[in-house]
Amino acid sequence: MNILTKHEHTPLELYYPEMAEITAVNQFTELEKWFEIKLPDGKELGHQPGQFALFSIFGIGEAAISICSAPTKKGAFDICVRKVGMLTEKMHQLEVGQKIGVRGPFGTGFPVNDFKGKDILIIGGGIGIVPLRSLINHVIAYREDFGRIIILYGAKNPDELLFPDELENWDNDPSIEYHVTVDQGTPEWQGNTGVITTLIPGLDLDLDNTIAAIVGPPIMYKFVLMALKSKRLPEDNIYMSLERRMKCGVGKCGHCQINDSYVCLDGPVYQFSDIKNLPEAI
Amino acid sequence: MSTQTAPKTKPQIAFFDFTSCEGCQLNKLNLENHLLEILEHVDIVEFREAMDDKADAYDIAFIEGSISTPSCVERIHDIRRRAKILVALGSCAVTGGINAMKNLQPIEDVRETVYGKDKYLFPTLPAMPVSAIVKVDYEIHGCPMSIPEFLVVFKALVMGKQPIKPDSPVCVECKLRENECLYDRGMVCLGPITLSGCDAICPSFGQFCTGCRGLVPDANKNAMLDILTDHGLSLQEAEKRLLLFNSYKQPDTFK
Amino acid sequence: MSKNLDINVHHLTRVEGHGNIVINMKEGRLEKAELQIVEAPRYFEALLKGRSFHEAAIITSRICGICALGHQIASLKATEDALGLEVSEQTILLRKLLVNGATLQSNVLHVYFLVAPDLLNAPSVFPLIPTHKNVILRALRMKRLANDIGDIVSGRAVHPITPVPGGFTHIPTAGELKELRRRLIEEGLPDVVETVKTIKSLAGRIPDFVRETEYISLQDKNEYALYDGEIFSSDTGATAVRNYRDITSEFVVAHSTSKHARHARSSYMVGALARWNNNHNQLTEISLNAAEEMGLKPDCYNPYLNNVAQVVECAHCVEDSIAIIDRLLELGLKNEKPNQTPTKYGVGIGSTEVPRGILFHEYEYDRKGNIVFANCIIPTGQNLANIDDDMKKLVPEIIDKPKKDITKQLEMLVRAYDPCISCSVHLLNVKFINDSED
Amino acid sequence: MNKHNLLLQNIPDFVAHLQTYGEVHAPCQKGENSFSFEQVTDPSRVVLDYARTLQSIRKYFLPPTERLLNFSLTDNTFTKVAIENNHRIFLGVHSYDMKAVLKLDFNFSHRTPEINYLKRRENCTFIGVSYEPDDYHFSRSVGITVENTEGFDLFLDRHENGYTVQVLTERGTEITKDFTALGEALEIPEISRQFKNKIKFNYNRLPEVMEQSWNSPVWEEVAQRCVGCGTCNLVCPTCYCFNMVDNVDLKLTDGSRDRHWDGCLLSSFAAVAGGENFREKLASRQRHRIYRKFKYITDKTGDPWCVGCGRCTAYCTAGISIVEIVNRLSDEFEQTHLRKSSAPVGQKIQGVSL
Repeated sequence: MNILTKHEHTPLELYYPEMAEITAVNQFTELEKWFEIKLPDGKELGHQPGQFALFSIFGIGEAAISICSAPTKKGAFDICVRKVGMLTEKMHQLEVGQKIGVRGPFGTGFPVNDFKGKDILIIGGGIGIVPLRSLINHVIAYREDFGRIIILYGAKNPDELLFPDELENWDNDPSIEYHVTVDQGTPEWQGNTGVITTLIPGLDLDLDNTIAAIVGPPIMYKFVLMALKSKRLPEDNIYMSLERRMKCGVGKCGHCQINDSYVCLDGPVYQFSDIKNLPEAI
Repeated sequence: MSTQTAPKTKPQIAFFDFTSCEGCQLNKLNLENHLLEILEHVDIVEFREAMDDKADAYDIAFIEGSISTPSCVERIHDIRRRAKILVALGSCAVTGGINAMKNLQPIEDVRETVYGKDKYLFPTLPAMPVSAIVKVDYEIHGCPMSIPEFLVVFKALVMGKQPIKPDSPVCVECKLRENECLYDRGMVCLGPITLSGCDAICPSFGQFCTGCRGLVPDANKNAMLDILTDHGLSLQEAEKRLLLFNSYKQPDTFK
Repeated sequence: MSKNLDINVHHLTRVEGHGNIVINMKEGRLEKAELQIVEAPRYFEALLKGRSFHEAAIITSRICGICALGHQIASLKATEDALGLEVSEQTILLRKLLVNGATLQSNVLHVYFLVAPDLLNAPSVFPLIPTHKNVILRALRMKRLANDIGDIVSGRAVHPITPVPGGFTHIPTAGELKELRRRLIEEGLPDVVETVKTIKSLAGRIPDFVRETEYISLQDKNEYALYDGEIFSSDTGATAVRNYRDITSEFVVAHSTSKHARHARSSYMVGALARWNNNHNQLTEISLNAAEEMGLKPDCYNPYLNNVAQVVECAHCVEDSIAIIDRLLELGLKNEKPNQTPTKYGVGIGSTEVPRGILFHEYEYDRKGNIVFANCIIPTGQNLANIDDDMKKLVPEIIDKPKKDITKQLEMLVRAYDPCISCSVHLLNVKFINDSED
Repeated sequence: MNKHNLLLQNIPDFVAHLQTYGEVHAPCQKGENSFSFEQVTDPSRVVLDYARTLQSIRKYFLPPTERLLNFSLTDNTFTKVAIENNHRIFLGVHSYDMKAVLKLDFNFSHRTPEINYLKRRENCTFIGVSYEPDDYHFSRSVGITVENTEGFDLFLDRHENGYTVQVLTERGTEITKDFTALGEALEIPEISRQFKNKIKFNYNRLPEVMEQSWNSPVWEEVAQRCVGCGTCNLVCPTCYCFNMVDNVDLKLTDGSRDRHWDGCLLSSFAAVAGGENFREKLASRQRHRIYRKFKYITDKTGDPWCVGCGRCTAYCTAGISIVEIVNRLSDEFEQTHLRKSSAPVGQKIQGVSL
């Protein structure tokens, strides 16, 4: 039997990117920059909230970055990039009209269909808000499909809050319960100060009917999970997104492997019950 | 290529040598096939071995050699002040290299062995890597510096990106080349804990790795010593072999 | 013109290593004419103490990146002499091929990149790239060919890998040698002929200066000595290598971290010109024709013509390399393992010619095969006293020229010796005389 | 199934015959004490009696370095790279290396099939050969006998004067039918080949052993002796982790995106951009390597992902033996868990148990 034809899926040229165009940029903070990106020929990326793609600049390399727009946005998609290494530094230098290589989307998204009819509790720490923004925009777009929408957002300081215009919209939207906190305030800061877990005890949740979606730095997960545990939120109702270095995006290169799970295939979005037995997860 | 005529867009680079054999600079001149291409991208504004010109400031200063005299210390501070990016070139500059072997013996004995009662004519310090005195931005390892690594760093700096720093051991490159392991020939080799980036050139030519590129981060030295002694070296010989290019102990006094 | 002159060239350029030229003349009397060596001392003899015979050549190769091969060969010969290790004909032929490659590489580098800018009034080779592109490309091609000999036979031209006590860790293939041979014939020989033409066209710009001195080199009854032989002095004739200390009697002077040496007179010269004067009749035909073409005659006393002698040697190295490869192919390459089983322990001396002159390594080994004593005598160290003596004669002869011209001519004199200051800095006690020049 | 006899003296002719059907790749002497698969130009260099090659034939399908695409920096475009898939005949493959290829086939076709690997695998013929197990082979312990013919088109089983040739596929028939020097198969009593190196438990039970071994002291003990050089990964026929790097030419106008072998034992393998390293400790990397072979994929496929070739042990300069590790874990398992009730001990994320 021919090895090329005996598979369920057709073997693919997995490593060739699409050359997509940058159509808008917005510098949120010194470290974070937002890009709107358009695939050639008006093609849709076709992603689910929570999925990621691999972005590359020739001569520099490739890295996995979450898509931060909802699939409801048509004709283009958004990413928000934190400057942490060489590639992201070079991405920050890109301007409107320039092209960037895109492969994807990859990985699991939030199972939004299963979330229908539920209360959605979204907890984002730092740049964790970036992948969550695609979920937030999705649930806002289909507002009537969901129960309460509660957003908890924590940042180190007010200057590091991302998507400032949207934060204001969420705050002003009576159908969204939006709570923000910063670790360290400034004289002008009127809101909460303290770590994000301080926002959790005050929540009154319909435990069986609430889905929690959490994204943040590794240290945050531990404490948020403990806080939700003390609320007695069922662990099957908790979803989180993990970050690992990825080279291939398709479950081959091995870099993102957590025990027997590939973050690029089985994640980045996991149901907590799926990873609680993976000691290397967080 | 003088400073006056050079268009400002090209990075101005300079080469300096300290205590060394100057083999790294020679190795650079041995890039015959690429030398003219390299000169397309940069202007060399100071390079004592090859030219008379001197310059006041440099975009990139490449430093060869260890710091081993009081006047070296002054000179390297001066270069650092005038260089935007400072790159240490080769083992002597990066790790102290073979020069640092002298640090293993009492300095007075070393001086006396070579100059006898005239030893005080020539001031000397323990041999130190450049990073013991000033901030080093990038390092190109090897004795002599590896040409492939030099090109990687050079291209990255000219393109304004950070060069990828190897952190795996020589064994990896040896396996990629499908070399026979020298241990299987009854030899001992420092490849298992020596930083890669040389394309395993010595083992590929049947010679043991001498550790000239320095050790990998968090090298398990005890395990390495066990390997060396299991393969026939005495513990003393094994320790000496490890120290061949890795004798430097950073003295606090010159930080 | 004033009879007072003060020249201080700080960190002379276009030489290997750090040296200063200091000239001090007061009212017509020359008080000081020195090449000061200010290179940081490196203490190699001390580093070698306690080191195994497997490591000796690895360490001494690092004395000098330019003559790494020469140090390695001298070191291996000293070790083999001390430990009673026999080497095969194939090993000797491969080493001679390497010596030719290293000599060719060094001579091309020196003549084209360090000396030619002086003759063309340029501060370095770089401005010559647009104006003399073909010459530069030729120089790079010759250097590449020479380095390829090193890369193929020894793994790497700088700090060679494969030569070890008793032989080689890796033998090149017949195919690799045949390809080298083809390039030596198709590129090497024509490039040498062109080099001779280039130098001939510049010969008029070489300063005319004569000072007869003692010339010391190796001499071999069978061939132009580069790899082996006995010591030969133009003043006193042949001396066995084991008596090298009679020749080199080193002494320390305050103005140099490198020791000085002298033999029959206050100074002697080593290097290409010494080899030419002592052994010219053993050169290949093409090399002798090249010498004639460029006007180099036997018993030449102009140190500036050392560079012309270097070009003559380029021709010799190319031709001799072809002959060596033919012999190796005729013998058939064998995958020999190095002979590393010592038959004795004790003192061994190795000598070889490197581009800058005769080089000696002496080691004493204990019964474990570790070094207890080491001595290395480097060519530039031997030339230093001769350079000082040349300057003392030269300065009064050109004292009426502008200071700038005097300085340049002195710099050119030092460069003519192709001094390798970085490696000359080392050394061991033989005889100590404090700054004793008159 | 057809059987023939091939005499030793006819091997070079047989190799020459095979060359008329495609490139022949076979073990040849590499260094002083080693062998390597090479394209055969001189049939007399082929060595069929060998213990193991330095690298398995995975190097043909997943090359140590592979160009994935070429790019131009001047116009920010790329061009595709043709994937070579010449007809190759692999002669003299041991059963464990064949099995390893079948495992890699799974890895590169499972979920997202990769054309680069599969295209190279497309036109291959495999001729197996038997071997005498040495001190390192332990294939039998992972269910692969010396004579296992799975995946082969032909199999050569050694006897005193030559080989019994089993024809296993149509392709096998095709490439032997015109070779006149093949004789009638001899009646040869079956040789029983003994493995000195053995895993003490049946491989079916190893996932269970691993399940209980997460906190075993063995990992730290192994880490004390290990230098972390990654050789065990790089010589393993079923390892396939890789890294991807962009390389630019000296003109700074063009370049290529290349991938090369990587290894989970190397220190920065699981490091992420922020500087966090999820398997920072050598002990945790050793554990990951062993779990990759005996648990993670095994849980999903039922098969161990180690083929018992012995390379990781034979080429480990520190003398760390995979069989010894597995046997130590099995001993511990026997002592601490077997006699107790077999309730699974779930691994909990520290500090959290909901």
